[in-house]
Amino acid sequence: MNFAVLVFPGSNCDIDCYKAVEDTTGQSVEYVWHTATDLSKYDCIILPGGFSYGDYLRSGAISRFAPVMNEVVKAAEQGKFIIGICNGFQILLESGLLPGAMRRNDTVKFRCHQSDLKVQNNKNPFTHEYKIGEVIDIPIAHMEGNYYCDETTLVSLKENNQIIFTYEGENPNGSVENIAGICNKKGNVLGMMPHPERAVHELLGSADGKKMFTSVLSAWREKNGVAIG
Amino acid sequence: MALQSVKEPTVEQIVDQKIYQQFGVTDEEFKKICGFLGRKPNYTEIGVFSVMWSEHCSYKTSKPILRKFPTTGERVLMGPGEGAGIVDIGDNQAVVFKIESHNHPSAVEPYQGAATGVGGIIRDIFSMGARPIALLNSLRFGSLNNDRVKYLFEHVVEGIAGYGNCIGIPTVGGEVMFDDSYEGNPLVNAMCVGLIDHDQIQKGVAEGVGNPVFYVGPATGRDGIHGATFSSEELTEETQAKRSAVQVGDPFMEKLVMEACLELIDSGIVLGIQDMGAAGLTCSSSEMASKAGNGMELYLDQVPQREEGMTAYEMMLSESQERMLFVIKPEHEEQAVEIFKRWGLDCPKVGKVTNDGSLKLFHQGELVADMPVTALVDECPVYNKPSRVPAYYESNQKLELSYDEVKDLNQALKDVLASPTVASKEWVYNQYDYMVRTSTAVQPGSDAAVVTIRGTRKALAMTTDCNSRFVYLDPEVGGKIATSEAARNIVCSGAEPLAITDNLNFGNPDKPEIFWQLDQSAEGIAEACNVLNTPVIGGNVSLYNENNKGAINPTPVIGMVGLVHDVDHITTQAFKNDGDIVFLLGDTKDELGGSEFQTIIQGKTEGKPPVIDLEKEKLLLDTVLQAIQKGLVASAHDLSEGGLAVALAESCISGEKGAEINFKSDLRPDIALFSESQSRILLSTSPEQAEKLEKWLSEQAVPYQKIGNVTNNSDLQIYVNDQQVIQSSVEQLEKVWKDAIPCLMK
Amino acid sequence: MIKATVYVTIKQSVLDPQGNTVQGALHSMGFQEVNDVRIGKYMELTLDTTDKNEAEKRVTEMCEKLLANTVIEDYRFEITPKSEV
Amino acid sequence: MIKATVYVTIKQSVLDPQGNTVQGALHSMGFQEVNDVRIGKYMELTLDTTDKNEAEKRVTEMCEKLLANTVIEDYRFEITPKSEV
Ligand SMILES: Nc1ncnc2c1ncn2[C@@H]1O[C@H](COP(=O)(O)OP(=O)(O)O)[C@@H](O)[C@H]1O
Ligand SMILES: [Mg+2]
Repeated sequence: MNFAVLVFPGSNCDIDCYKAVEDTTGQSVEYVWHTATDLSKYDCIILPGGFSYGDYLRSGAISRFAPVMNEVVKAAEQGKFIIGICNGFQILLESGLLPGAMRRNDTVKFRCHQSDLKVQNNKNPFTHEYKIGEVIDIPIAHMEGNYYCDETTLVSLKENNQIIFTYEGENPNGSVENIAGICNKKGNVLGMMPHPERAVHELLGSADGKKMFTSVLSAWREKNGVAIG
Repeated sequence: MALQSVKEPTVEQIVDQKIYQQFGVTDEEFKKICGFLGRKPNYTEIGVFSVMWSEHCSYKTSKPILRKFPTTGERVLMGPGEGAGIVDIGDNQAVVFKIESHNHPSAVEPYQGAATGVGGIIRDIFSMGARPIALLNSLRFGSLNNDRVKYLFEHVVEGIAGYGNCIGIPTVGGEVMFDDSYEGNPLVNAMCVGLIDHDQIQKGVAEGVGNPVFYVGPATGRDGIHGATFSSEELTEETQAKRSAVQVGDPFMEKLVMEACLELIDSGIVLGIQDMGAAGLTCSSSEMASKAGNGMELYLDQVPQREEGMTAYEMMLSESQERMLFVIKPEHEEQAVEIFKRWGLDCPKVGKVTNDGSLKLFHQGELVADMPVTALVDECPVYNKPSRVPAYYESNQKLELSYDEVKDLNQALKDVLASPTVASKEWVYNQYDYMVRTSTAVQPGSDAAVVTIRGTRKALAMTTDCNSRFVYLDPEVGGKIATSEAARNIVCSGAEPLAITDNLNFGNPDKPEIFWQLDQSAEGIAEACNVLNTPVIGGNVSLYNENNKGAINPTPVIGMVGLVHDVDHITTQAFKNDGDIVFLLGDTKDELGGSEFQTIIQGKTEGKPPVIDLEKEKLLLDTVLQAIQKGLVASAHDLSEGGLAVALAESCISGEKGAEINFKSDLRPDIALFSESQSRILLSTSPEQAEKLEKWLSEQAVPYQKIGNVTNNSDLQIYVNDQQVIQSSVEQLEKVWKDAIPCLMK
Repeated sequence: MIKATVYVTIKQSVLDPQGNTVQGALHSMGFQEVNDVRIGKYMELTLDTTDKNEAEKRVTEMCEKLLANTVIEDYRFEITPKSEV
Repeated sequence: MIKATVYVTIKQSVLDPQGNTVQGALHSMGFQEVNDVRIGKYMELTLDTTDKNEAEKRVTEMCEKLLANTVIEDYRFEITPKSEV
């Protein structure tokens, strides 16, 4: 399986995502520059965290016009797996691949710490190795993670089971319905504020994020009929 | 609307009206400058000289002091002099680190002042060719009951966060202390640690006569003109007005510049590279030329300019951020341009290396300045300032402390835990992304932070420390303690101390008492470095931190880095398992001088600081490090502010455990628990290992006492000589400790 | 030359965390009379054109595409010849 | 009720990284005519008072103390009776 980690000017979790994919799945992973115009060889595309374009104006607002985003839209239509983490999630929202928008945290401050997430839906390629209702420890690090969507959107998110993760215990940013991560209707595009790539080794404080990457791998293998080796 | 710049004074006006004095150049120095030039300087030239001869760039006051420091060692690959020092860590790898102050800019505009301080120190690291891997910061503020102090604290922290988070370098540690002496003069010291392969090490040299000089980074504006001289003066309303424009940080730009420069360096074509820090283009160009024994011509019309009508003087003195200067061979120009273009950057050619030893500036077709680079860089006069023992020191030395016994130690512990200096700094570090780069193995909140090195079993431990109350009471002892405390923090995290970088923050050194503080504390640091085998590989001096209310406490901040030989050795302060046995290493004496207890309970800072015996410290550190490496230790925590009581509380809180302690001591219980005697470490270990540990400690002749065990009943109970003096739920202690700063900041 | 002044505000229906925080801060500073605070962006663009109609069309496009996120923000703008300013 | 509209802009001589980056983005999106972008803040405050003069005094104070950082920012404001808006 081939993973791509997109690099926008100002991305800074690109290396972390690359390492996490390498360490957890052992699959091929490559950095892909924001100007790339061909993503055909990749099966999973990761939009990493960071501060693309400094988060100036609004987080994700400028990146979504990068040439590579046209290809991301195509890949999403083709049903490829797409994961936006933190700034990547913000870019997916700005580009309209996921519904809603981000506001400044209700504490108005940047927040970085471990956080408990509840897996709300495990019927998708990103979380099927978790149990439904399982609480996992994945850190957050953001200033604008206060997810917003209007009532109608919220209803449809719920109806279609698009809420993948919610914060358990304290909601660190004020997001609607404690939302920490959502997917699109088709279920192949995921956006989440917490950083699973920062939770892949006990030395980092938690290894609960590993299964996200291995879920994607096994989902791909199943989809493509590859025998588990 | 372009800003109108004032008409520049003529050579005659400079001489007649002694305009140079406004730049802090003395009559004597002016004469010297005329001598070097063989004529009188024009406005641009006197501007350039004044910044190069400011304390910030020339160290004219502090040079004699800095000579005391040991700067070499088996592992030292580069000592002070370049952007940052470098220490070998084996396998062709080395660690690069340096600390730098941005005190004065932060006092004026805390967010940008702190942010650009972080930006500056990061440039120092990557201009060596190193990949920055971690940031730390050492902060000092007045009392949080003051609104302006709160404003400064809030925005300094936001500025540090804003820059570090955006550029993607984790801020993994530091310290924050509060004392009235910092009320008008907050201290903001930022440290950056980088990693490099030996063969990638760069120098800021203008090699090769005829080679082109390139500029990369954003356009030059009228930012922070005279920043270097500004930071070498006392803060007055006048200096605040003199500041033409505040420097604004652009971390996004720096991220691009950093990635592009590292790529450029990696391509192997760079002959010399240096960042434009204090005194911007002036300092980088003259230093690069001087170090290579060459000269340099700069074509100022080629320098990207943010504002219209900028003069040579303004361009040379601008402190616009995120700019770099580098030299390559002409045939590599295209390759360099390509690399920068990929990152969306231009790199105009702004000069040429020459062989005539002078810095020549051309502007609008004319030669506007011509100065010998050695005069600029190396010939600033060095002053041996008068030194005098302050009266306060003499009287404190004679003072015999005797306070009434404090009986309610439960309350005393809570009061000390709630002191902002001791209280949890979570409010601060939760605003920092301390996890990006996914290498942070010990997060903020333990003794030293630990960052792993991918692809190896090694890791780096790092810390900053300085208890300025001790330095105030006795600068020499205080200097020794600061260095020892840093080493203790490093060892407690499982690392071998490697080297230090220091930031000497002091008042006005023209005052003999202040100079004495500077001199004595450097003496203490130097001695400690010699005994602990941690050479000084770089540092920074920030003087004139005083205002009409007086000087800051002398604050020589020590930044130390240590090497964890195997990630299995990584140790934290948190108690680990129920039933683990707790040991206190070192002797506890009647030493409340300068302690947190004295400050909080007695409301005073007086007497003598704790004594420190460096040989004993060294023995303790070696013994504990080996115990950790032998696997005999479950947790380790050094005793610092708040003494044994606070250390126990912190280990309980971070481990979410209780403890039952019975401490045997000849001292009064309040003194026994809150004395800040040096060279003490709290260890815990499993019952199975306890015997081995005891044997090891006895063999090494390190004094120790088995004082109790870790429990699951979630209470901290402390007995002194079988008498219960503290009994509190850990949860309650944690609340007091964690809520203190957020409550004050509401 | 034309100057475009763009105002971006958070929609009334959307909670404005920054506005709320600033309001709280103003209260604690003794500005009790402050009932509501909304924080938005104020942008000044200089356009190298003289055609006001064209400028209006272009700025609308810039707002829709980039300057505002219409999911949570409203925008409006004014166009003035630069010399007037 | 009175409405105060506050405009906070970055001083001319001070670098505006945000404005610069947005300008770059507009260029690469084909809005070549954009010569300069400066980004500031736009705030709407509702004040529970009817005295315009008093409001003016108070808002000035709020700006000086909290709403603007006068070291690097300029501000101006307008006061209008709320019903008018
Ligand atoms: N400004 C800061 N930035 C990041 N971390 C900080 C800061 N201040 C304190 N910390 C962290 O909080 C913990 C406790 O700090 P401190 O009480 O100074 O420790 P010690 O007394 O052991 O040196 C340390 O892990 C330190 O790194
Ligand atoms: Mg410590």
